[in-house]
Amino acid sequence: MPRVVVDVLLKPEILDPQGQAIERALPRLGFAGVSDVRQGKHFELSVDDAVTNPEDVVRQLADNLLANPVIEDFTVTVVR
Amino acid sequence: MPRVVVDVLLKPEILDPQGQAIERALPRLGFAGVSDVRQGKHFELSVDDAVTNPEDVVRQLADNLLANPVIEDFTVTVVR
Amino acid sequence: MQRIGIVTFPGSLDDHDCVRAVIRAGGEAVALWHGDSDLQNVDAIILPGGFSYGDALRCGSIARFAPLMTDVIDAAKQGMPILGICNGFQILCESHLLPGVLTRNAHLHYRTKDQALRFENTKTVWTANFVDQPYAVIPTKHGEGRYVADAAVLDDLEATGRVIARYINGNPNGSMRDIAGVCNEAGNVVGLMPHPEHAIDTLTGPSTDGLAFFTSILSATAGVAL
Amino acid sequence: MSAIDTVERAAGSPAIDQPWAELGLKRDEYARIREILDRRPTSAELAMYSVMWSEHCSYKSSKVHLKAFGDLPKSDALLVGIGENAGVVDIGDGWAVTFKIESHNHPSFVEPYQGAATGIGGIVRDIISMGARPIGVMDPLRFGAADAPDTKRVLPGIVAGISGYGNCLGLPNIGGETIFDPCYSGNPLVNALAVGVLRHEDLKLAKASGPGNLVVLFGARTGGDGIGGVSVLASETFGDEGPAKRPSVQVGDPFTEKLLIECCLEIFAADLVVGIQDLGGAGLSCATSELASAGDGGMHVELDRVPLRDATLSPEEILMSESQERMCAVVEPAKIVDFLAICAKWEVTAAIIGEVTDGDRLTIDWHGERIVDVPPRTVAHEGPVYERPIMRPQSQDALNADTTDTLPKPATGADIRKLALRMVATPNLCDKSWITQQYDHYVRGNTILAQPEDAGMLRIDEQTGRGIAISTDGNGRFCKLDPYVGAQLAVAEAYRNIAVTGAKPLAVSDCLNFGSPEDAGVMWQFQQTIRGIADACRELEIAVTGGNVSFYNQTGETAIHPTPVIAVLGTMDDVARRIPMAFGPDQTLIVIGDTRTELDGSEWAFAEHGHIGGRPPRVNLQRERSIAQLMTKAATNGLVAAAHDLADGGLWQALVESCIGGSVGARVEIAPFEPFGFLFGESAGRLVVAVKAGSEAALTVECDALDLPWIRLGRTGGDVIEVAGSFEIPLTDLADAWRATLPSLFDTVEVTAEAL
Ligand SMILES: Nc1ncnc2c1ncn2[C@@H]1O[C@H](COP(=O)(O)OP(=O)(O)O)[C@@H](O)[C@H]1O
Ligand SMILES: [Mg+2]
Repeated sequence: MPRVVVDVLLKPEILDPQGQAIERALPRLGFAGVSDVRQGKHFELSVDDAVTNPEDVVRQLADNLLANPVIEDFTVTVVR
Repeated sequence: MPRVVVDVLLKPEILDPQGQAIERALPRLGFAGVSDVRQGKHFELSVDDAVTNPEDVVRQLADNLLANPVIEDFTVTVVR
Repeated sequence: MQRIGIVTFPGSLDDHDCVRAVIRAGGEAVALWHGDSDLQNVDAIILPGGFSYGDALRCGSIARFAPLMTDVIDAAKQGMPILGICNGFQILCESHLLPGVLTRNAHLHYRTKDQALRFENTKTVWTANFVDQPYAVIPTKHGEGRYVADAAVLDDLEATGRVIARYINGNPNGSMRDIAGVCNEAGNVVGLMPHPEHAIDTLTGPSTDGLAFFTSILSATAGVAL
Repeated sequence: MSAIDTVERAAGSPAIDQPWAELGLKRDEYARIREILDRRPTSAELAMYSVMWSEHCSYKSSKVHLKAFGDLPKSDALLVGIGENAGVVDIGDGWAVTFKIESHNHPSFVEPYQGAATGIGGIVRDIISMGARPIGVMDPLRFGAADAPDTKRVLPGIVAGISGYGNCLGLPNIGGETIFDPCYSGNPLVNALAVGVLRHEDLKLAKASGPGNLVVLFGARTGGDGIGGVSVLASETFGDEGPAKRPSVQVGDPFTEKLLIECCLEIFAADLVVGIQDLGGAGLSCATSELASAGDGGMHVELDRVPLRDATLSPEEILMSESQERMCAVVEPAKIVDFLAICAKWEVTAAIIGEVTDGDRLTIDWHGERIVDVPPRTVAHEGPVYERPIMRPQSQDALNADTTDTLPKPATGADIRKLALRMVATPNLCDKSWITQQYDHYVRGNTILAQPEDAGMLRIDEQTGRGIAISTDGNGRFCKLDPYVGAQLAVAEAYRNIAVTGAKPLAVSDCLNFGSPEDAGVMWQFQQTIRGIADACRELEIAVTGGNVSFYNQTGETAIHPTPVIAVLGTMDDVARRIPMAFGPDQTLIVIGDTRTELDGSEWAFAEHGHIGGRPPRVNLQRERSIAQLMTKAATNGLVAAAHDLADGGLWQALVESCIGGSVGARVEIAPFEPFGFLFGESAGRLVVAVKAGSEAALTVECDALDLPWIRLGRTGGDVIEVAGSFEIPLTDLADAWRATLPSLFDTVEVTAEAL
């Protein structure tokens, strides 16, 4: 069964309060060299062997459900 | 500046209520061939060129802040 | 008596409170079940607050696909009055019945607060009775209520008077332009983050200001029911 | 897979070495198991006995002491007492209420968010299993010093976990406590209370009766949650490669629990169960053995029918798993179709895993092979009982001798003024909104009073206005100074917090948080505490309905303060008559009760001098009863506009809270009393009430009739609090100081992984 990864990120123009909270924490934690943090979601899922075009199916799933196109972009990767 | 990705997932043996809720909704949406959904977090961040070992630094950051090592695993990938 | 349908999804919480508010206002509350495909001849529909599907993925994103939502979306397009409160508002946005999206509060916490509001559109079927008293105190309680849309959408909402209410005396979640609620172009579909059903009695809430939502819809649909 | 350790195999191989010590059993406990079974236990049986005979499940160190509660006079209000999942009290009109408080201390230290979340989940399931609809939660919390790194690590996650789980269940959070003391550093106390309501006829009990009836497991699938200890057994079963990794932390799924609540209520309404039991600590081992033990027959279970989340689990692990959000019901065969249909409606997984049998054994099979065959009572109810050594610590005398008499005290009005501003801002006395605004107290629309009121109050019946009030209290410092008196003070304070709202105190649940029972000094504290609670309840005529014991709250040799957290439940005939704590303008303030200069163990001594020593304030339980009588009457007849109990921080704190609550100042005259002791002493049995100016007499007449001392304190109005002849402070300055503490401590805590 192919395992597929979907990564969802807020569009660059949308405020990311979690990313910002992390950024604010960095200097204090001693990670001064890290910047421009964005937080999104990461999904891993299995697709039945019977499905001929796993990537397309998952892309559709991402577009319909896993991401909200109003604010988010996504990438789909078949890992194996 | 290298861009680094951190993906955080609940350890496999830990219950993933979010992934479970998504999985249960799939048949209704016509995605019957998709199973074993796990939801995690995806971070993208930039590391200063001055930092000699970006991957190590980010790994430390992930261990300290981005992931909760009690229940989560993570991977770090330098993308460029 | 007008029939106001209140939908229960798995994880809905404030459905009972909406029932109480409808009855208090003098209407008949009709329980609608997410898994059915029957709107039971109601005159208007409320999608209540709560954590449908445990807020998995994004709030409202899974409830949107409930069988009953197909009927709700069709009815909305034909002009049926629909009110989405909190999680209901999130479901309406996810269903694209309302523009924009509700995201994680800027301060990252769930917050309960007696919130001051100003009603700016008192022409909708849900807000008409705010016309003489546009200021209200109604509880907010949510972790993901920060209204987000792109600038063009926000400009359009403002230009067409579709921002029905704004937060005043402090924005509880970082919502863009202090938006607490919006409506669709036709004005029949309204989404609101605060909970009017928790402001119908000073014994249990900060005010009785929320009752106006329920009396508004009953007056608006009175003609229809005759 | 290597061979299963069957009963037959166990009978034939008596000499095999078993890991009883690793599982926490003592040598003689293991010997007793062999004696009961007349052979060595199978590994599954060993797993069951070891977990059921643990301190947590068997109460082996506390049982002999808890008997004191059973010896209390029977109360008519008590429908179900100690021993069931939760006690049930009659509140009139055919309504009954069940409530219970429980600890989830250690899991919350290890993983704050999930530990606290599953604490709420667990106590709510106890309430459901009585046949009740859960209607509210409370969360008494204790942390180390507010600015300690460990507190910053655990507090935000614990609060977020309670909020995340409780809010998602749709249960209003109506109160709790937040107390900081270095003694809890490394041992935060996360106690969780849930309350539910039912009609008398809907009462359910945890028992398996009626041979042929089916045993159904429903709710979440079973995973390897919380079975750390039993992996020694699994490693034997699995041979060389060892078991797969087992999570040490349980993750809660409030959405599944919400469905489980609605599913159970629909099942109860259709009268489809004979008995029901939640799965908590010790999972299926506990549920099956307790159901069978309480029933009139035996039980047979086919363990391979349990729906699994992780297919690699061994039978021992399935028996021990503490996966959350599961329930076990006994259902007549004729009703099973309806039962399963309701589960399907709510998308709740359900499986028939066994049946009630004629015999008196609990038998469990794994793929057709018998792996358990035991008398269930020996597992569930006849575990070991210890009379642990008890000794009053030698240091106790020195502690009691070290009073606050020698501590420097403010002398001038200016000094007291500065102190007054500092005191309202101490972590223990400051505004707790940073925490409580993360909780939903509105949901269900029946919350009459919630934080920051003295007690939470819920409406039960919308027609009649009948309701209940609950408060939790427990002052660990007083208990440290004198555990007997401290426990009585805790009961008295919770009782008084009910009384000041106008409700009538009725019943008690308690959570006893202590150090190691193997320490004779701790056992002395424990014994004294129980006596204190029992004697107080006897004198107050309130029933103890149940509770929970949490031992081993200690770091190295150092135990936490003995910390009984007492929850008192009261009834209110008509919630519209509740008495809130906020003052209004133009009211006369009256202090009821005796004020002595009692500063030992006070918040002043602790906050200003880091001092704990001397003797706790005196208790006068008859006084507390009179106060309750007065306030019930005051509520019924509308004699007072507001009331607030005097406790931590003394009169000054109560005055400030009630003034801030009503956004109104006050002018008070305390001469001839000496201001410092009068304002900051913590004498028990006191309250401040506000009455409409001019109608004091109606109240004071009642006070006199009840022999309750009272003084006229002053009058509300303006926007400063003025202590005549001593000092005055603008209300806004007080409110700012009071509100700033928790945000400045915890808003600056950088995000943690749980918040992302
Ligand atoms: N963790 C908490 N959760 C909910 N409510 C809390 C919590 N901590 C404190 N509170 C509320 O804050 C108020 C003040 O607490 P406290 O001073 O302990 O009350 P009291 O002295 O009357 O027992 C009370 O209403 C209490 O219920
Ligand atoms: Mg109090």
